Amino acid sequence: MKQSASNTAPGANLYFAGLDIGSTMTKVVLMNTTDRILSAIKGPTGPEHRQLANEVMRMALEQANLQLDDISYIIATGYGRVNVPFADDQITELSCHARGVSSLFPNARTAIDIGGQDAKSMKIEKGKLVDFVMNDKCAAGTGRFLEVTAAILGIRLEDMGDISLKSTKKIQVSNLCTIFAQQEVVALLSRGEKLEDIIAGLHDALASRVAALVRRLKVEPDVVLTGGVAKNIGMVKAMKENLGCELLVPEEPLLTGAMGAAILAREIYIKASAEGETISTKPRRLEKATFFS
Amino acid sequence: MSDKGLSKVQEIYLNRSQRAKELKAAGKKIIGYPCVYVPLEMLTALDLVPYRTYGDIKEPVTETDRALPTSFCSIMRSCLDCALKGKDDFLDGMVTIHSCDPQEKTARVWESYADYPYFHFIDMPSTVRPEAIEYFKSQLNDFRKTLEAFTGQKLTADKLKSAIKAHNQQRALVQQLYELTKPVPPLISGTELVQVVKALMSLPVAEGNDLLTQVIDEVKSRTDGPKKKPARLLIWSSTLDDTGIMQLFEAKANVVMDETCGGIRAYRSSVKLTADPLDSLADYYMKEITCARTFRQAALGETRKDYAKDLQSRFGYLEGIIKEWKTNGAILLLVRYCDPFAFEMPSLKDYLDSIGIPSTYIEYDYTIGALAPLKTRVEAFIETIS
Amino acid sequence: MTWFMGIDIGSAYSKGVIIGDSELAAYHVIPSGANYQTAAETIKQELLRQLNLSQNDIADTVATGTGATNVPFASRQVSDIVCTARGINSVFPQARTAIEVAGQSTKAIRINEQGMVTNFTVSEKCAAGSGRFIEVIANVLRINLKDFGPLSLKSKQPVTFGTGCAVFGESEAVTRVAEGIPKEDIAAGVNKALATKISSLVKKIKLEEPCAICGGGALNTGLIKTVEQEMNIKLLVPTQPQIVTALGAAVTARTANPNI
Amino acid sequence: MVTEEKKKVINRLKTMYPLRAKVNETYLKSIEAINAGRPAVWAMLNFYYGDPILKAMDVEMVYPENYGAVAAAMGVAQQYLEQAYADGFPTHLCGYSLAGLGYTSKMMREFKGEVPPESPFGGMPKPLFLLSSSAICDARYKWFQALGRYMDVPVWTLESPSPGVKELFIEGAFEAMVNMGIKHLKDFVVFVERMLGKKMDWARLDETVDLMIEVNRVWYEVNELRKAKPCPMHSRDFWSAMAAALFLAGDLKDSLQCFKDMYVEVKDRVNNHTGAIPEEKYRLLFAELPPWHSLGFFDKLAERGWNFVIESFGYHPPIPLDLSGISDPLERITRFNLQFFAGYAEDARQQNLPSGSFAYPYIKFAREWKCDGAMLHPLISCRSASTHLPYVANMLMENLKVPSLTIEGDIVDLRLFNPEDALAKAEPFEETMEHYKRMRKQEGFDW
Repeated sequence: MKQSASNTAPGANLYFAGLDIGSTMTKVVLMNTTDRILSAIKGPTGPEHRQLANEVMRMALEQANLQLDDISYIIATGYGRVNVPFADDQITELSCHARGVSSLFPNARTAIDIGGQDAKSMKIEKGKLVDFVMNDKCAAGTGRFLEVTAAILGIRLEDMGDISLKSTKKIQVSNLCTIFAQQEVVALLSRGEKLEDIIAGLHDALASRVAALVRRLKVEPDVVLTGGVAKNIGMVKAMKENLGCELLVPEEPLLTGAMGAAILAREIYIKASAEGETISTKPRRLEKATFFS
Repeated sequence: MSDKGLSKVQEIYLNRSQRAKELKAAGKKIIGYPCVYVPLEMLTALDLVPYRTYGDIKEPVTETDRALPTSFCSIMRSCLDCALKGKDDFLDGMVTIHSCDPQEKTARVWESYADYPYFHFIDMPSTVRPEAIEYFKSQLNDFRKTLEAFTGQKLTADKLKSAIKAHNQQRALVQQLYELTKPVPPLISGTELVQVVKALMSLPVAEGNDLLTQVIDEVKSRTDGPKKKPARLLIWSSTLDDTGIMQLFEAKANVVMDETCGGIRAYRSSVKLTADPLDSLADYYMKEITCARTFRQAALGETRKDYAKDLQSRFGYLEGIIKEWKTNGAILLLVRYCDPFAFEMPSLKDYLDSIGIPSTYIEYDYTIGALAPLKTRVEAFIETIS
Repeated sequence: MTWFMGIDIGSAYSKGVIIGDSELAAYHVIPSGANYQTAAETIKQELLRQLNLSQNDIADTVATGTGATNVPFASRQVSDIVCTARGINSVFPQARTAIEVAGQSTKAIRINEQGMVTNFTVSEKCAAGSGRFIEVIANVLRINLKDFGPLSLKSKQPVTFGTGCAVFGESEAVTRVAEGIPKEDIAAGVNKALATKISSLVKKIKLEEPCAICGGGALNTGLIKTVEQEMNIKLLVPTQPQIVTALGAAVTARTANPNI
Repeated sequence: MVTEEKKKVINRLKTMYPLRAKVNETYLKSIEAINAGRPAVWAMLNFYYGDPILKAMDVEMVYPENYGAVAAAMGVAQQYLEQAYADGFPTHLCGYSLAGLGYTSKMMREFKGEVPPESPFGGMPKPLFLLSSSAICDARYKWFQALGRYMDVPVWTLESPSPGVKELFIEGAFEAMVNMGIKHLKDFVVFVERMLGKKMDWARLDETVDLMIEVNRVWYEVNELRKAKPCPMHSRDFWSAMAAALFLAGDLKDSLQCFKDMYVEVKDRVNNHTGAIPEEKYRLLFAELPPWHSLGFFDKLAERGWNFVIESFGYHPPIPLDLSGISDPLERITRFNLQFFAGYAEDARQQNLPSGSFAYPYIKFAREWKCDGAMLHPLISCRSASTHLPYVANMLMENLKVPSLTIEGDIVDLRLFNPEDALAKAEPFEETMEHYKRMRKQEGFDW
């Protein structure tokens, strides 16, 4: 572990990185001291988080035309956060999403993130996470639900939204289990139900489950929706209906976690330097590291 | 065996039944009990060795499905599973009690599937009304009769009184030990406390008291205590009997106080001796043990309900503890299908909010695999309070 | 020679067999897909093609499984539990207990000398207790189903899975992989988790040996081995475990028409 | 209770209809009365313990447990459940309690104490107090305690002993229960008097208690007649009629007449060898709560020759005992209530079955009603109706060679009960019942 005295004068050009290693996507955001995004990369997450983290980080540096050594402080978040050897600290995705969302939407009080492996809702005060709920019971209330059923329907995930808007008939997808919802979808198809109606039904099923979760935190406006499904216009509609309130959606709903991580990296680093503390950083090496190092 | 208290504690924690088996070999009778509501004083008084039958979070539940459904208190399922797998076969008897339904239903199954020379079921009322306590006393008196029949000895008031003294001493010592979590950082970790209590519940009271004395001396003067962490937590749960769970919390926080029967619950206060010791016991177990199973209210037969007073009567004792131990957050750890605690939780959260203590609710099903997914939640909560 | 057909339309796979007076003459397995009726038709055609027979050569056809009602050419439907019992009985007359690890649920069945069902239980409708769990995890590990068993057998220390839902288990697997745990240990962990569920399921109906295992899950050699260790018995495994229930359907068709 | 009449395979009792109608009327009348200002109590099923006292004091009683069932059967429970989740109650709690908590949350917070619009059966108006009971399950008193979050009404929790079988016979044990029971009721009467601001009419209580005991005796005799082959009365008639006796619905004199009429009709069927279904192939025992929302399911099984001849012990009247010698109505109540739980104990002890009241009666039922099989219906979120069932199944098999068919469901989450799945299991279970019929013959059982 290298100890770098961070006695840099404020204003000097410093760079910060946030890595959000989710179950399906790895995102990296590089920022400078003014929170300007210098580069933002999304890459898939494989069973080998570490290498991909390296890969995505390398691309981000390339785009920003920086070296890893130029990065003052790096924070990893998300599922694979523990596996990033060159990350200086780990912070949970809940805090990072909260931070990222509030930087984009200063009036945001509630954030909802529907990810690939979980759904979570965060209560935000003064830009800080103050309370949260999370679904881990089963996949029924997560993005997986749509991925899995899209596969069964033989359509691309990104097309679900548009198709669902054509729906004219309400279909109840009653099955609680994602795996068995597939069978239900098959049954609905062979019953000759319309694709758009089925998809709309799936959106509603997912939305109602997530909404039930979100209601455990008293929902306060502004409410922001992030995560992959936030790009799904049909889901956004379903969520609005189920929560009975307006929803704000960032341009890049997948990046809020990584952004939050980068911002927290900056805040932690600047605070430390302001208080003249030494802040420990990890070796700036991009090559593969072993997990137990 | 090492003479240092804590390492002795660890040995016992890892091999709980060893001492009980030695004592059995030496002619003592070992009596199992699954719940801290069983008055151990009455066993001790007749020189019987109380041995708490825990579940085993590391052991996949495979035998219990024969007798209990999956939607049933995960801890009692595991507890029964261990029994059905013969892990408690060395016992000379079991004392079960109607502290909650899972305890009661498990007892029925246990009695008909296991085969011990002695098996007794104590009924327990739900309220602290005088007639209920009187009834509980009569149940303890029946318990006395079956114990006397089993041992062939009389359970005299004197024997019982000295047993109560011994157990009160244990309570006092545990209270002293918990005093040592007040400093910042605490001198002893929550993980170690789980080990200590589990050890105590595996030993005769006298041996437990000696062990405690050693542990307290050792901890007072130790230099290798826990490091200071960003948060000081109170853990509230039905029971927390495995270090794996505690380590989940202590990775990023100090656990300085608990409200679980794998911790201080059975030791927080002491039995007040009265002329008839059975009265003392009936009163203590009905009123002093703060498990959610007992129906408490601001005033008996109150004709008006004031929610604030109601919360005070149920959780008021926590406020002082939270202040004294400087805890800045509480984790409400719910064991899946534990109804009494599940119903209690939202009200407890109301209470903690009212005294400004942040809390979070985490649920698990008493399996090792269920712990990993909780990590993020625990860390996030600690991030919100530190 | 008189021919009998058995069609088993399962949630994931559809299977069909034709039997003659005694032994298995033809079988076929395909994914059920979106339309059960199409699946049934496809299988029928393929079976007839194999023996180049025509529909009229088939004395009787019995359908079973989730989609049994979608087999128009079957004379009737028989419960899959009964069919599994008959199927196992025709392959292993000595078997007194049968385990079927199917796509949607797992069944444990006690069988008497005549192949009659004497007790049975079906797992909760939870994917974690069915063969589906394995498919899901195989997907995470990016390996073929057929490699799952052999891979798992390489494991020195299987990981412990929570008894959550299959997709919940999936995220556990993802995390484990991320932690750099070898694939074989995860595969073995899945087999262990499923084997644990299977053995407690069998305990519910009280095991009577010999015990046979069938269904898609029985293609997983690792699972079979783990179940054997878990219950500490030796399992009888048919060469074509997937088609046992379809075979049973054909057998019921034959026993229903003794004088043909 | 809500029941739907599908095919008329089951030959329903004419004398059942007035009883069923009575239960619904009584409920609707109480809601009217309450809205008109009559004192109301939300009560837990308390097994003849608290109810006679409230009845004698003209208190209207509504039972949130039943209300949960009604809401579920009408398919409106989901909104209540979601409200309860939103308020922080775990999803795996008793569905009835979650529905009750969610309903109350809506009523008190969203609708400022008024019954939420479009509540089924006119909803449940805010009560004067809550009467919970520790009998049978923890949820039944913890739930009412939790209602304190929403309503400023006091709760009384009725104590209900549940000793072990052999412990019950320790000298003095039973009398200790009686003593607690009587003292407890004395205080309860004082509490009710203070809540209502009026005194107990003891003569009226005397009469109420006698009627309660008599109604249940006749009802017991009706069920005894179901031992006949073919069984003259199907479980569906039991479920339709039982509430009148268990919840003391409406005028008890009137109920007594209804049950006497029912006795005559059933007796008449016995004499004419008329069964409740056309052809009784199998006699079945049912436990626990039926799937109220799809009772038509029983008709489908009736077509296969399945006759349900006896069911859930928890809804059956206590074994009759003569309490006429006891002058104190509170003691009569107490002993009658204890009889419900302890009535089977002596028999259980002789059989050396320590299973307590919750499993043992099923052995007696299966033996005396000569059942070929048991259909067990565990309800995922209802612990008290489920926890003992695997054990019941084992005991039926071990002691009587009677097989069980388990079909999961839930009290309010109707998605968990799938009639198709259930019916798919009928065929193999018939083989199983046939098999054990032979086994019982071999082992010298007489059915």
